[in-house]
Amino acid sequence: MDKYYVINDIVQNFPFISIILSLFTGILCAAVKPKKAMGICFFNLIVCFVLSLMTLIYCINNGDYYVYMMGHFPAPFGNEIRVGVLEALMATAFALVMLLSLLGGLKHIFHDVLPEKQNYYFLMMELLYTSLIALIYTNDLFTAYVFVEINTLTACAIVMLKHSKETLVATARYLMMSLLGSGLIMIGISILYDITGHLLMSNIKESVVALAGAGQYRLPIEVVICLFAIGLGIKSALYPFHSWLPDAHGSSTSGSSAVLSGLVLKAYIILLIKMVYRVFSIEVIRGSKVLDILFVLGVLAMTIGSIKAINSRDLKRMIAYSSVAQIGYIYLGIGLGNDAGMIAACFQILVHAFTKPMLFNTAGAFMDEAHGSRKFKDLVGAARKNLWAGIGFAVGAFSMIGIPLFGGFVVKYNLALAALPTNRAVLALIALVISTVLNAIYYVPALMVLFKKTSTSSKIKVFADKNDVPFIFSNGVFIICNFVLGIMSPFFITLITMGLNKFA
Amino acid sequence: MSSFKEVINSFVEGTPNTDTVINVKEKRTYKHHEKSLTERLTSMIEKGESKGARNAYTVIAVIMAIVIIGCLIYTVSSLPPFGNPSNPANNEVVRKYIMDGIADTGAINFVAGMILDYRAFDTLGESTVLFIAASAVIILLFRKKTSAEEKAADIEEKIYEDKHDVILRHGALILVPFTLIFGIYVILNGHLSPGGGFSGGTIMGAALILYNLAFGDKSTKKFFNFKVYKVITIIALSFYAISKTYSFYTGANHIHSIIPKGIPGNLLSSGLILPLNICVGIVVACTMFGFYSLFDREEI
Amino acid sequence: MFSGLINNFYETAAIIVFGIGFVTLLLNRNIIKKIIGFNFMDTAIYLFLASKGYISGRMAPILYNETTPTLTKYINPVPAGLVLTGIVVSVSFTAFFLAIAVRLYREYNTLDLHEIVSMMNKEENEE
Amino acid sequence: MIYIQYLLVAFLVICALSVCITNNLLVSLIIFTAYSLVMSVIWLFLESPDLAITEAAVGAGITSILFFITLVKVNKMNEGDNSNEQF
Repeated sequence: MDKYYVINDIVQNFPFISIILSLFTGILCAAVKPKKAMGICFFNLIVCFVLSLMTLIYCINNGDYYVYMMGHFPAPFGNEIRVGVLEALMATAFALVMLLSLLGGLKHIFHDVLPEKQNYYFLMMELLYTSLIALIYTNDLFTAYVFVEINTLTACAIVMLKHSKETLVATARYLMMSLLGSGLIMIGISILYDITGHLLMSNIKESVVALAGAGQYRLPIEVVICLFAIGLGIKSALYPFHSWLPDAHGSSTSGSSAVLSGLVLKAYIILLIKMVYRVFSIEVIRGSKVLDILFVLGVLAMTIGSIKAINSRDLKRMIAYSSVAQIGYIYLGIGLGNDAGMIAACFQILVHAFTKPMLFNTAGAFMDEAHGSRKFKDLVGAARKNLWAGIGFAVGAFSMIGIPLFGGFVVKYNLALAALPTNRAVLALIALVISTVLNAIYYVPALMVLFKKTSTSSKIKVFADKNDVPFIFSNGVFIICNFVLGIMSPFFITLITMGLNKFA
Repeated sequence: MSSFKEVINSFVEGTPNTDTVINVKEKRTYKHHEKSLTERLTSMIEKGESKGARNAYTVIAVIMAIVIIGCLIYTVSSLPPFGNPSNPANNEVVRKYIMDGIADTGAINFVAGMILDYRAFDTLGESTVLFIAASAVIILLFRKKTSAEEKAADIEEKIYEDKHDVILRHGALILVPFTLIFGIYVILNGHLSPGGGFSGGTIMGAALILYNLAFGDKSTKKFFNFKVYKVITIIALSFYAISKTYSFYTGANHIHSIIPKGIPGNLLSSGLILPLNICVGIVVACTMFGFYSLFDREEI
Repeated sequence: MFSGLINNFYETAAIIVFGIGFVTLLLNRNIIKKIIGFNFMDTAIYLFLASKGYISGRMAPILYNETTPTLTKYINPVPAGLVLTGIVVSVSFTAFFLAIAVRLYREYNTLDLHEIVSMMNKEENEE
Repeated sequence: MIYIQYLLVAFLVICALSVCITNNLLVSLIIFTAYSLVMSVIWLFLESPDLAITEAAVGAGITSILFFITLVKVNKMNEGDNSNEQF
């Protein structure tokens, strides 16, 4: 038997247990009262966080990946999941971010969602988490497709759970674009199955490398790569396909916005990175033109997303457009085509996953001060009324702009370093500089508006809303995490490098 | 009778031929009909909206779609030929599924063996998709009726009952039992013959819908309401999840599973496939009827 | 190229229907039409996938008239299983999308998505 | 036999095209139902009875019922003109 199949430690079962546990508890949420559903959801997320952390430590100590069979049959006959350092790191981070986002948005969830439907909110969140970790861990393309669909459905559901007209329209557009993306992914899987005869990533990779070496089916492979890139690009709001994002992320309740921008987009990108390494192999990808396309689209996203953010008069829409720009950084890193770029992209996934939810949650707190309005003109001086949220927003904004000490700076520095040896160095550096300037152009005025002295809020009366303890807690942890990511970045980059090395 | 020209006009412009087909009541408005091309043009001119950006978007989208389709068609021409036994897809995986399928899973229907045993994780996800969709539709459409509304519904039901079609009722009386039994047959024989939980469950759901149409809500509610729906669905899905957890866990840790395979070809055979098919069938039947019921009157 | 298309006529037709569905989903303004387009798109993919499993002259993958299976007697069961999963996924999405359509109609009294979006924008500007 | 299959496949494409062209929703739904039924026949030709039975039950059955009931519902709302009712 292959050494990767041997299970000799109880820790190796934990990824599987966390997937099944979230699925099972998610289903149970349909039957209980909202408060109990909330309890189940938090319990599950904490358990999953601990389990993933133990898996991560195990993987670091072990230094290698292992494969867990889902059933009695090894690959290529049955399903399996694959656990390595990168997967465990992402699962841990995702559990933490989801927990904190839900805590931060808890007040709004109970305010925005109709009382009899609140338990469904937690149901959707749990199943969303299930699909996220299943997408991270899976080693099988068709399983990935099924969980992509679960992800789409639950993501749409948490948008529309806020009871308003606006979210319905946003959901319809989001669903439409997602379905287009799923269709393209599915047809890509079909063609790939036809020319390789496998659905499991490792086996497909063997076949693809052999086919590429023999020069067979060159066109189908190229087309399939493009289909996956477009399909996952639509779902992760890559620049020309981003039209659904501002509405969906801007109009939903703040906890949903946080999870959607912080985690849902990232899961698709992680799937894309897995495909690059584990389905097509990086050599075949480098031989095709898709990396150039992703690079150019990434650069466009970085600039145009920021310009759109400058033009918006609405705090949450501004943050949503900023997501488009930040997703551009990730695609820029992938498009560079070297390992350093990929590592920077993975680190950007982590940084953005910890920063954007904090921004959305603090935006929700500001909106409370302005009686639910998201417009900048109503939000003048809001940070003075809720200073703790103001500090959180400032930390997030500094990280997004790229000030040293924060994660955003490390990302930009690493991207620049990765771009230098390539032939795209000039374009990449120019794009990084322009985008940094643009980021500053919209985040600094936003901060100035939020901290402006007004007649009603000249003095800082309250440090934070005393009634909203979960938010105070989650904001604090988010701030700490941002500093940790910025200061201890070498440690995380080492982990990502370890994981990516085992990918290839 | 309208002239031929009018018929053609109505076909082109999308307004239905009101004189011949539709009665007077439905003549008034057709808001739910898609606007015809001419209507759209006139409204566009009247409103004076600048549609430049939107038109550019449309053109780009069409070009993108055409490029994708062209590439795909070009790809299809170079794919392995249709129906050829030596295609790459017919490899050792298929060989294992067919040659060892009966020994491994105990199912004579290799497709059932594949989806519920070899690749059961996908199928678990798929049942979850159905459950999530049902929950999402409940979120969107379910509402508790006030007592006044309930009374109104009662009155409507009574009026409706009087008008009940004799043919429909008698037809349903004959059809519903047979359809239900056929659905149960398809579910129970999922591992022996074509079909299985999904198709059988859908057939049962269709039978329930027919029953509801013919005999009204009250008689349906006697045995199927929201509580029943919730309890049945959650129990079935939980059983599914737990039994699959057992089989995944034993599989991954190389522990021998205690579930007997039975004699292939018998009804009680093939290990977990039969119970899982029943679970899936129950979930699907409830969900399908739930969809219908939620769309029809916003409750189950 | 042309002989390849004729030979793979199921796949060709599937791709054409996929394209029609794709364009309908993307460009048609009416939500119900969009959903029909989505269904066309999905069934086209399933047709594509199912035709990949067919082997001429063989029969459905259910044991027939023998006790131990012969490999050369049955077609490939994998695509059928995948399509079975896919059909259920697409019916779930259809129900979800239709429910959204009903709610949108209740709020805006139209099924035209463009009109709905412009109505929403107008409301937002009035605020 | 192959010519019947050509015919059926051509029917699929024609159905899809005509749904794209027609403006009447009811007509397009009926065409869609016919499309699903033909699809299930094609799956019998492709030796996949599992799919045929599922498509006949799901595609031509439940999905069409859902579509029609949505249309009826929308029509009813239009008649009753209770569009502002909250729930």
